[in-house]
Amino acid sequence: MLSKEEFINNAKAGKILARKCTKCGHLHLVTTYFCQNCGNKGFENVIIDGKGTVVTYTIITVPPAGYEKYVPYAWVVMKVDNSELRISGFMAEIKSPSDLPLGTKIKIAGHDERGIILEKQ
Amino acid sequence: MLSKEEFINNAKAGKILARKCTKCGHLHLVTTYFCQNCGNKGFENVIIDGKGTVVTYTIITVPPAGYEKYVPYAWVVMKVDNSELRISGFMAEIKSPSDLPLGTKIKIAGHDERGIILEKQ
Amino acid sequence: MEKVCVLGAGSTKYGKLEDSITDIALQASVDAIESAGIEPKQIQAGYISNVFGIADKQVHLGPVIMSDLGIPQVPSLSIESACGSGSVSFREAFANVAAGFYDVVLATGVEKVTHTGTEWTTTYFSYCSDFFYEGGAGASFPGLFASMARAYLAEFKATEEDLAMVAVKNHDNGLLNPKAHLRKKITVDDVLKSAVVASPLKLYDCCPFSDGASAVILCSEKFAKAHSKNYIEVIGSGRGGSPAALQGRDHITEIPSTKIAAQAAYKMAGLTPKDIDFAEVHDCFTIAELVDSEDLGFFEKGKAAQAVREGRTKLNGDIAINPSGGLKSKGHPIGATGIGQVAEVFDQLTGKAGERTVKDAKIGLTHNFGATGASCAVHIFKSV
Amino acid sequence: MEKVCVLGAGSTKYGKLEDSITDIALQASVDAIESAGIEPKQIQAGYISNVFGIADKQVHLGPVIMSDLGIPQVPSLSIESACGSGSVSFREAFANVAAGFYDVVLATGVEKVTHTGTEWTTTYFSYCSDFFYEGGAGASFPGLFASMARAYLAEFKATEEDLAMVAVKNHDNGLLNPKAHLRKKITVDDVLKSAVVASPLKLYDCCPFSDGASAVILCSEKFAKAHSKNYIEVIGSGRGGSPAALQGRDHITEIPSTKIAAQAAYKMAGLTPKDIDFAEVHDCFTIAELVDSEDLGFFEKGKAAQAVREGRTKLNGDIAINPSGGLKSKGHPIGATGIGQVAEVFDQLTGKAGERTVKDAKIGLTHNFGATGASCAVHIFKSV
Ligand SMILES: [Zn+2]
Ligand SMILES: [Zn+2]
Repeated sequence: MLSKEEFINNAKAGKILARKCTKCGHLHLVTTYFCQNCGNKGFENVIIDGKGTVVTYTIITVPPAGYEKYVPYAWVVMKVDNSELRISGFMAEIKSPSDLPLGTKIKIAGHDERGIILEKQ
Repeated sequence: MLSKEEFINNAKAGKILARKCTKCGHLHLVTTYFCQNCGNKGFENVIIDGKGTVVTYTIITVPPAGYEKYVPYAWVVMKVDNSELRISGFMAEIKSPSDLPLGTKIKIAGHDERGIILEKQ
Repeated sequence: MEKVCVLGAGSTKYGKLEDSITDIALQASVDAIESAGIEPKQIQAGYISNVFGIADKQVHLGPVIMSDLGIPQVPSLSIESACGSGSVSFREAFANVAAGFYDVVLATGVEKVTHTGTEWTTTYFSYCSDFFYEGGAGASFPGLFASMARAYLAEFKATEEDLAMVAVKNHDNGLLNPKAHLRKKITVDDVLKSAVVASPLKLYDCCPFSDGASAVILCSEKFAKAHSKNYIEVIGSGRGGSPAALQGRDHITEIPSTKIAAQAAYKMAGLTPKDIDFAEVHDCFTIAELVDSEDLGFFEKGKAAQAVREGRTKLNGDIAINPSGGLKSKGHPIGATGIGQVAEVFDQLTGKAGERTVKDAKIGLTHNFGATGASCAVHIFKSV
Repeated sequence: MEKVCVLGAGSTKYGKLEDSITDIALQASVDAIESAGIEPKQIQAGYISNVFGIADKQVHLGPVIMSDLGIPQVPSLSIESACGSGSVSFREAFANVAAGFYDVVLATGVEKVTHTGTEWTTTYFSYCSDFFYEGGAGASFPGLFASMARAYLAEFKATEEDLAMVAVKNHDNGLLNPKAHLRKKITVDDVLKSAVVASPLKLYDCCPFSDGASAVILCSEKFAKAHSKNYIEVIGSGRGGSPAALQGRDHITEIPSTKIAAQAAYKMAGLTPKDIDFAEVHDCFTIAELVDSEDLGFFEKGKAAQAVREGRTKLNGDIAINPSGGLKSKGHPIGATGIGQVAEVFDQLTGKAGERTVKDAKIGLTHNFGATGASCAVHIFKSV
């Protein structure tokens, strides 16, 4: 089983460590144990480019503990380019919806105590 | 419904605020809503003397948070005199089993952040 | 399979409560027992729903509750499914009575968190999300639903005013509910001008953090018939799941678990959405009520905002949604909410809902989910 | 009522684990699925048992587990009954399959707390007691069981050496269990000389705080027969309750919930204690195993210490108690323990227990309680 650590190391390099079903080709995040599409347990690791577009997001002003100093920040769901995969993460410095129209091109820029870090391309 | 506050105030005065079933006379602690003996919901308050004898106890050396400064201390189950009621609480300054033979006469001596405080008569 | 009935219901007021978690759970339980006209000794099992007992230093709540009801020998357990704990616990209680394991059971939901403050609750509640991807990247629950809201508004050309109208309607209903947490008439303008919590959601788009407890007595139809005329029947029950994280869902503006649970409940009841007279749905945020009422089949996808604008979900509309005031106004003690919804249906269908009665209602539905709908249960009830 | 079978079982190692709570829950679940030879899509519901998900920042575990198994649509829930969570969750899973609501379900128990340290666990675990009277007056769990121990030793003229012999026996068994937490041969002297935790209990009288997960697949007999030869039957199931606080019990040296649960399970199975070949019992502390084995009817009241001295509960004795090593040596990840016991019975009755196999065993019993036995479930299993 791949560890989340490797996933995180890839995120730090702007990449997504994903798991591709050896039977049907469906892509999953690294936390998946069986193919959601066909039930197969065999996966091959694929490393894909952490680039995509904004599906939706929020700008958080009342944060959970530990995030006070980042307010306001965005939490964003990104659709990964050339795949059906979506991945969410933290995006700093977003103050108003006009800063981040839906569809904006963004990318994975790291991983730290805030989780996956996204930023504009 | 009687509040735990009144129970605590009575404990501070060395008394037990108990609830006596109006139907069968069974005694309960103040946290009871129906008679355990007959299912009746009617109780009258009775205030009984917080004196009794040690049923069993332990001397705690690995305490929960907040109790470090009291170690070693005893947690004691007391049978209340002239009743079937038992009540448990905190007892300071018990270092060895020889300090507290089973059957020792004890009494409620208060209530504070440590819960019900018991001491030897 | 036995038919299952609800024989009694009780609730504390929802809001900021002073009493301990066990005390409020007991108050609701005693109310339900007295409402049912039974004695505690007739209860054969206790189903407790609760999420954050740790906040008031009491987990393993069942035995404390059973002991204080004078029936310590009766088995109990606690069920957690985040904000959907109550309905899932009700479902387990239902399944056990339906199977004939028990004739009479108590289902009590409780939560006591307001004393911990907003940071504690925001933080601990975020542990109910898929924490590695969501809470662990700074997403609060308002933030997750705000993300659904932004996608919904964009996809269906709805507006923040539409969201606000849900809050206004539910506050109007809550004003008629003596046990509601936020009993206060509000306007669309009040909502729009309230502080932003997680854009586009504002404070008045969000349900409050509440303390509170609700309890119901479930029993076999045989027991109910022999005992009372004052009961309702459970005619449908369904559960479902969704990808835990929003990123795992193909359509972020619908909740798969609701659809699965509803389909199962409708099938069991032999009914369609048109047959439902009123529904208590999970409106933790205004956006959720729009999504829910579409997922439950009351309106076509994307049409719920229009239905709200037209007043169709008001107390006197085609289908009253959240006559109790919903989570938004009645309040959301997360472990109690699903049981409180059943208590509302019981009150509605047995003539105890007072001013907020939905006229001529015969069929009520409850819909309650956990987190962003990762887990969900739907139940359908019929008056007798 | 359908007959219910256990079709597969899996466990992580118990101990101090590095992986997250969801990862270890998934590892055990995958093991159980593969042991059963089924595909995840055949699973119709997930029953998760867990107490302190907050310790690893993940509550609402079910949907995360189901999603990562590739079956996000499948409903799930979490069940808590303190240290007895696993057996109570198993009971709910059993009840739902017996009633015909589901054909195949996954029951996964998990706990991950060791990273929080002894003070955190001692403190949070004390919230499982009747906190107003016990935890809130400085009673830790070792302290509560120590109080039972002091009463027991006095009433039945047993000794601290007798308690130590329970620990020695369970460590001997655990040495043969590759997944046990404390795999170390110990002597009576080691126990007596270990540090006092809560007199008269010493460190080696206490089970460790463990991380770990166990999972089993339950299914209808029809499904089992069509699918495999490698399954066991659930032939008895019972639950019970006790006064939550020790002070509420007439006899502090017995646990009412065990007696009630056992009586129900024996009745359902049509068996008596003499018919049981081996038992996994709740030995959170050495004293508990003595009390349990009397409450379960294996020995007369007050005679368990003698039975241990005579070796009657060893792997090759009249009735092997805790062949797995028990909570004492195998470890006690509190949400997983009850499921882990079932996994042990599965391994024993399907020839997978290796060196610790109880010879010619056909009938196994599991006994698991919460806190000081305020809640309890007992199950009886038969090989096929
Ligand atoms: Zn596949
Ligand atoms: Zn009475």
